[in-house]
Amino acid sequence: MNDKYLYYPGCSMESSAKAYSESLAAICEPIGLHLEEINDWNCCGATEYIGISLTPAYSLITRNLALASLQADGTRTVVAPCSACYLNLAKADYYMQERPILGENVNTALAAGGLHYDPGSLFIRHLLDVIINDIGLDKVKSKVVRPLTGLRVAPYLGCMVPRPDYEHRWSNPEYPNELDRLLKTLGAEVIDFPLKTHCCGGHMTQIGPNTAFELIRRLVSSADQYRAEVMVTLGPMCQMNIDAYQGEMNRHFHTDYRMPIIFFTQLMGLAFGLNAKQLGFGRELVGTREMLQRIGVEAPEPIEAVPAHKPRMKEGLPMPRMPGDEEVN
Amino acid sequence: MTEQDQFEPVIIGFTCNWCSYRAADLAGTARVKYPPNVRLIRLMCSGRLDPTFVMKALASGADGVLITGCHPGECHYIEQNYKALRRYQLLKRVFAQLGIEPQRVKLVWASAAEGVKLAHEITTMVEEVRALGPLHWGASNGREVHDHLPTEDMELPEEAEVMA
Amino acid sequence: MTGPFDSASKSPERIGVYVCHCGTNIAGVVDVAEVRDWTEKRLKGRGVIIARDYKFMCSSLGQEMIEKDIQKLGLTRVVVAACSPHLHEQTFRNACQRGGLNPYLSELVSIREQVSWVHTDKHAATDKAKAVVSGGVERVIKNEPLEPLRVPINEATLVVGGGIAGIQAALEIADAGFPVYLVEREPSIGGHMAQFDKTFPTLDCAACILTPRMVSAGTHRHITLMTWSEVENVSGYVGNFTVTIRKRARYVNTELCTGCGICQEKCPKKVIDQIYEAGMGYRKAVYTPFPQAVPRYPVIDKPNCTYFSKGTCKACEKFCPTNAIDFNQQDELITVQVGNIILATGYDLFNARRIPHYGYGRLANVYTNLEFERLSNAAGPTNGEIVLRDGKTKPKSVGIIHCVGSRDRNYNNYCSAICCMQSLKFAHLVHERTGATVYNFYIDIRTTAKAYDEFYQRVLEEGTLFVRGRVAEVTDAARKPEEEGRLIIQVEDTLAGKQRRIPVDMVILSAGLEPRKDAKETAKLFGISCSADGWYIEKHPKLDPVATMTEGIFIAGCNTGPKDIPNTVSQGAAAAARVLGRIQQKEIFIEPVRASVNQDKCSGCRICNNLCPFNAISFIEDRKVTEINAALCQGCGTCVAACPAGAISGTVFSNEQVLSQIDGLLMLNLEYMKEAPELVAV
Amino acid sequence: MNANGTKPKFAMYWAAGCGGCEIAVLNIGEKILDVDANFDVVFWPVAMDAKYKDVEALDDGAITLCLLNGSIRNSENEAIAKLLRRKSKILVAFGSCANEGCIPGLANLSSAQEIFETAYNTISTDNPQHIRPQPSYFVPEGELHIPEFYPIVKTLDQIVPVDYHMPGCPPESHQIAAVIDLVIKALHGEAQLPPPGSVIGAGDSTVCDECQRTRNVKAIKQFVRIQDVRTDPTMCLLEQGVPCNGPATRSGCAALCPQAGAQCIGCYGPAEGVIDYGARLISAYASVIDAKEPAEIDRVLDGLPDPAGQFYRFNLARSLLRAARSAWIKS
Amino acid sequence: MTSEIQTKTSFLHDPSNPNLRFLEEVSAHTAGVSRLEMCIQCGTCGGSCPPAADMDHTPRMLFAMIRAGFREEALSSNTPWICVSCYHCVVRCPQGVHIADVMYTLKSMAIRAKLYQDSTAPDFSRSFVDNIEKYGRSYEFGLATRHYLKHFPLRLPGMAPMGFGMLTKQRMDIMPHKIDNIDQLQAILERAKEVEGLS
Repeated sequence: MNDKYLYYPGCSMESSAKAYSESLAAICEPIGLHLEEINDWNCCGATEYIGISLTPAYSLITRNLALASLQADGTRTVVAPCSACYLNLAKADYYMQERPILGENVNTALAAGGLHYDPGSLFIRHLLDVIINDIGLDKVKSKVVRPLTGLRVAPYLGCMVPRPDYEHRWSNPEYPNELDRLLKTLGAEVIDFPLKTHCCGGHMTQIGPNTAFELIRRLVSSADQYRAEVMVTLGPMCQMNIDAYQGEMNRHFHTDYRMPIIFFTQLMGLAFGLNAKQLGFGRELVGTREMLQRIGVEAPEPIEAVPAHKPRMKEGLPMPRMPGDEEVN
Repeated sequence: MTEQDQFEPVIIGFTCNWCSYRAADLAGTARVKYPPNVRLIRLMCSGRLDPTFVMKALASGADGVLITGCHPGECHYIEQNYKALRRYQLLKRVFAQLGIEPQRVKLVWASAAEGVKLAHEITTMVEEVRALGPLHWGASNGREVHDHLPTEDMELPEEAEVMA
Repeated sequence: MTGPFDSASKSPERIGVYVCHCGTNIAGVVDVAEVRDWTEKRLKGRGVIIARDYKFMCSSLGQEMIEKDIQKLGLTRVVVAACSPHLHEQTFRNACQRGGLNPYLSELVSIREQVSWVHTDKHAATDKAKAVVSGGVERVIKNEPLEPLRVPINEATLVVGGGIAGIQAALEIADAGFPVYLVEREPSIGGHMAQFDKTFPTLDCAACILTPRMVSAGTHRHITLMTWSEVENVSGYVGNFTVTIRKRARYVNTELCTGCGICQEKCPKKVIDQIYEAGMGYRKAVYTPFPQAVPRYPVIDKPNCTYFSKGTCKACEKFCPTNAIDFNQQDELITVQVGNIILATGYDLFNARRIPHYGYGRLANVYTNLEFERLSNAAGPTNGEIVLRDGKTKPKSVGIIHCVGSRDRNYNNYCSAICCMQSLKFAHLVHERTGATVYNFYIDIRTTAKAYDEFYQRVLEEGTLFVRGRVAEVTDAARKPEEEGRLIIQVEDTLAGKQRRIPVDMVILSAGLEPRKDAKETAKLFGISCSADGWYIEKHPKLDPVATMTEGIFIAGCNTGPKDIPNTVSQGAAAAARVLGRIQQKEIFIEPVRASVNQDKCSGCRICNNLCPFNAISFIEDRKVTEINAALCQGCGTCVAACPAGAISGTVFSNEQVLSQIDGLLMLNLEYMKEAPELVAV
Repeated sequence: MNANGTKPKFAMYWAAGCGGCEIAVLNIGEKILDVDANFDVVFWPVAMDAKYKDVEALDDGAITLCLLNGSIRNSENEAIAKLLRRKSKILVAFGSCANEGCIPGLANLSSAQEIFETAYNTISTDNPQHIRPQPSYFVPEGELHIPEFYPIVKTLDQIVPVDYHMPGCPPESHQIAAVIDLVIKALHGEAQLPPPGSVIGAGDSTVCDECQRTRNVKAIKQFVRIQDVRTDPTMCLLEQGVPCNGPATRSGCAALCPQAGAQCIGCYGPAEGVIDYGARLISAYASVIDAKEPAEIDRVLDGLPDPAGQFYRFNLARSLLRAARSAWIKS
Repeated sequence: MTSEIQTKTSFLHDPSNPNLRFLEEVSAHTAGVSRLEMCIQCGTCGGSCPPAADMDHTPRMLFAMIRAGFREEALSSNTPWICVSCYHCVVRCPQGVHIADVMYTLKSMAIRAKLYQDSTAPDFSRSFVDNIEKYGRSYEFGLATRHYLKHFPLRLPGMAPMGFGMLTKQRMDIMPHKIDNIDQLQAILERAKEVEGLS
């Protein structure tokens, strides 16, 4: 049996969720997780493409699965760390079976690129699922050298990992206990966070900020009511919304929350005794200094602006030159 | 079966007295339509189904055989439909070796409430078998098996008596 | 080594074929006259001497036609082509009998349900009708004259389950003067009804109407009550079952015990009562579940008893005035002979924990319906005080959620039937006892029985607020100050078309009804059939709702599906009536669909030996042959099909009958193969 | 010895078969002398020289007893079968081939073309021009004929009416001896012949009846091949997972194979009144398999690599379906 | 299973009914089996929906409209655009309706019918997809900046610190990534669009 996993990072891991990929890279070795990145994978289309078209959207997603099956040799599991990517891949695989016509159409499209995918031939799983069920908490526990004793964490999974859960991989679609169990294993004090799978607003931060800000507020304030010191998540979009838009949200509601949110892999790294910088700490906008001090970890130097990329305008952001921009400036 | 040119398959269906036969009745009372190509035989239970019956039907000119029974776990005789299932799976293997296409012999679970499902299954099967064409199981052989069936010449003596 | 029958021969039978128009039901699609003519002409060679068609064969005139022909033309076989055998098989068998022909020498073939009603092409339908008729003719030739089986009936009856259904059934039979064994798993009979406070819609107190019944069941001279007992084994068949019952050790000598209750006072061990008090109250390690328990003597709950676990205490023994405590008591196995069995095994409650977003088990003040029954019960843990878990605070607002785990394909698809009325009852009780604001959250209000909707009206008048919408979630995550520290019910008010968040102090979940956890094992034990989800299957859902496929075993109450008390009671009575009918007959007639072994051909290979779920097949060691007990045999025919030596044959569905029917059914088809034009063009 | 002082005539013919039946007859020891003593052997290619024309020369019904073994594979078999039928009073389908096709009958799993491919075109055959047998062939001396090869192997009674059936591959010698005794007695009016069409030289029940192994209720978890396991000599083989055909096979051989430690392979054919031998076994085996889930059932069935061979080794030509589709389809 | 068959057979056999035609159209364009016809209007979806407050219609109402054949109204509702794909409704729906996917369907149908009121969301999706089709990867920076500039110019100053933060923390790249075999992807998407009947 081949013990490698096919790895689909997804776009965010290379940009907004660098901390996630850095920390993941750091913990793979200790827990003996072998990830093999799918060659030349493409974006899964997030929640956008499927809102515009059917076959193209699903072909876009399935190209990755087709590529993965080329690399499979022995292994059948594709691991995605990003919630949206995980769901899209799982969804394509599931619906191509439920509606065979979709499967046919998608494969007709893939054929144009000389690719093919047999729905059901791969298992699409989320990183956390693999760590809990394949690696196992005993293994994780054995690597803990710096228990996060006393750190009050709010486990936050967001929506798209536990739901809709076509393959019933999670203990419950509303109150899954997997993340809680992992964090407890790391020695943290895990609060019974009622909104652990509620919504962060998803892409609404882009298209309907007011809607999004309300959803973010609910999460942050509830976590705050439960006196959580940090929220721990497993989805780049969730992290980005709650971290990057928290300030804006505060302005909107005239509140002053400072609820840091980090990736579970970062906490694992800390518990394994790895240093904070290597785990991507410092990339968050809502600082984690206090939280780190609570467990006696030296916070890394905040990452400084890269001169080369200094903004050219005084306010607002530089506009990249792109076709079709005429109407904007 | 009017046009000689269009092939109309004949399918013998075996039903269980408690589920699938009632399902057929239900399809009737609900006026659900399905093609007339299927002719049903009532057994007490799918467990009564002797593989001989299936072979007999195919050897005697049927183009397909539909076996039906209660859903697993709902057999009116507790668990006899599992025996039917096992016989079916073994029978299919033998038929495969004899070159009988899998679509020609089917097992379908239908509860007494599933008239629509049964009708649906029948419709699908008729189409599949129609697509396969006639089975023509050793046409010559067919005659032998049916020698006892009435033909014009068999009636002649009777007529003769009448006339005499 | 030719076929099952000598295929060359012509049938010696004199067969009459009768094709029914059923008004236009058949004649509208099938050319009945054509079928008649064809049959008479083509099947003459098979012994058909007369074929007739008639408007309504099932009418008295139609039946007389058959009787006359049997007498005048000396018919030896009869085929009727009409509706489904499930409708009129008996009718035409009786006709034959009246005509002096053995009823089993007739066949009813369906050209209505299976032809005219499901096909549109008249020509094809007519052809199929011919095939069906010829199938019937071929089959009937192989029919054998049979007599229904007679089985004597033992007068005693076993009733399993001491809930209201079982009590009712037991009393009905006992009052008629026949012995009844009433077996109950718990220490007392009474069932769920004994846990309730009021009963809808009349609101009379459950205890007041139930207790008298319990008492008369406990004292009836014809009823042998066995509580704290379970059926362990069942063998035999209708009229003559042998049942083994495990009477678990009570550790109380019921001869000596007076039920004074001192032992319960003195017992130092408090235990949370998960059964009767639904986890809301306490009992002792030696206990009777409730004051009006029948029988009145207690049981010692071994796992929780200090003496049994630590070896010391014996407080009960010390204080018992009649020395009735007996720590050395052992389980007893009691064997009884009965003629009929009634299963009234009841239901379990849906486990509300399975819906975490309703908060049960996580949020203190979310209650289940059973918990609330105890809470509101005057004899309950709070003496009927409706309070929050803290045991003192009265709720100011209460939300009652319908359809919890019911009408939901994630849990149970079906409607639990009682929740609407139960929730309305709760609304009334809360309103009456606390004056709190009450919300009912429902998908549909189903108040279909007598005086039910009137009760709904009454609850409306009392000012209960109804929100049409299935509750999305119950949460303690407050968004606004007024939500702080309360339970927020989030729901779409589908009539207002808006999402609402309604803060309340207490939530009551109307959890649905489910089959008993062990329903399937019980079904297997008694040899009855049981749907995939665990409800018992009636012989006929409409026409025979309390009988099962297994002769002599009847079902009553919630084990066939959710029911309210009136329906449960009537089912108990109905089952009893069926049993009494049987007992009065002294013996019963059973369809002679049976298997039998030709022992000259049986080689004792024992393939068939474990195929029979009714244990009808046994192996005679000394003669090395198998035999089948006709009374146990239910006629499924599985062994007939399985016998490798062809030594087992089955009546009514014999190989010869089925194989001939196949020939008959395929004849038309063969005619086409021979391309007989006069048949093709009709 | 009958009225006109001539002995009743005896004939034996070997159609498509291995010849084992002939050996079995010779194997009846000194009984063979009774045959000679009581019969005038007019036609028996194995034992004596005789020409078809001699047989044709006889009056119809002149032969009193004719044992015909072998199945009908080609036109010659058919011609001789019809000839002997005409000339014989009592025609006995002798041995498995004549009764149910036996091993030659397994050819019915393939089309004539496939059979020729195997026979005339394998690595072991050196046949560069792909020559196939020609029914008629011209040589300078004139036209040569060889019998026509039929697409399907038939049993004797599928060609001509048969008086008695004597199963077995080959029939047990003691059974043969008994039958011959009986016929001789009958000739001397000392015994009654069984009604025409009946099976002779065998029992009415199945092999288990004569098998000494202990049998219990059956629940088969897996099928094993006998060469792969060490079986308990006292226990029913089927219960040990060895696919034994005994339960469905006509008795008469004294359970020869099971007693010798091998499973019954069914050479005595089906029990009295059984229409399709294989169907009985399929139904019986499947009934006692201990599995409920389709996948699990398949796992068990995988233990029977060649079901058709298992259930129809001797019986295919006599079974309801008689041949594979490819053999039926006229090319 | 049976229910599927029943419902399918029941309405597929009735092409005459225009209302059902719209329902079928929606189902046909939905990825999985929509099961829309099974909705019992219980409101679990509307109750569960986090942003329900901002919606013109609750999902339940939308489904009623679809069944009633109110094409225009349904496609011009903002509801699908507010949907945050949290799947609460999907897992809670007692009838197993694929609600979230129906929302996607409605969006794409609205775009084709040009029936959406506010162009913000469609534009966002569009430009997001443009990037994918051009590079094979998403391009947050270009996307966010263009999008905000176009739709929330007034918010930009407020957003600036965040965007700036994202930049300086190297969580946004100025330049887009491009996959190696972009031609293959584009070929696939082209064919897909043909299948879909988009080109």
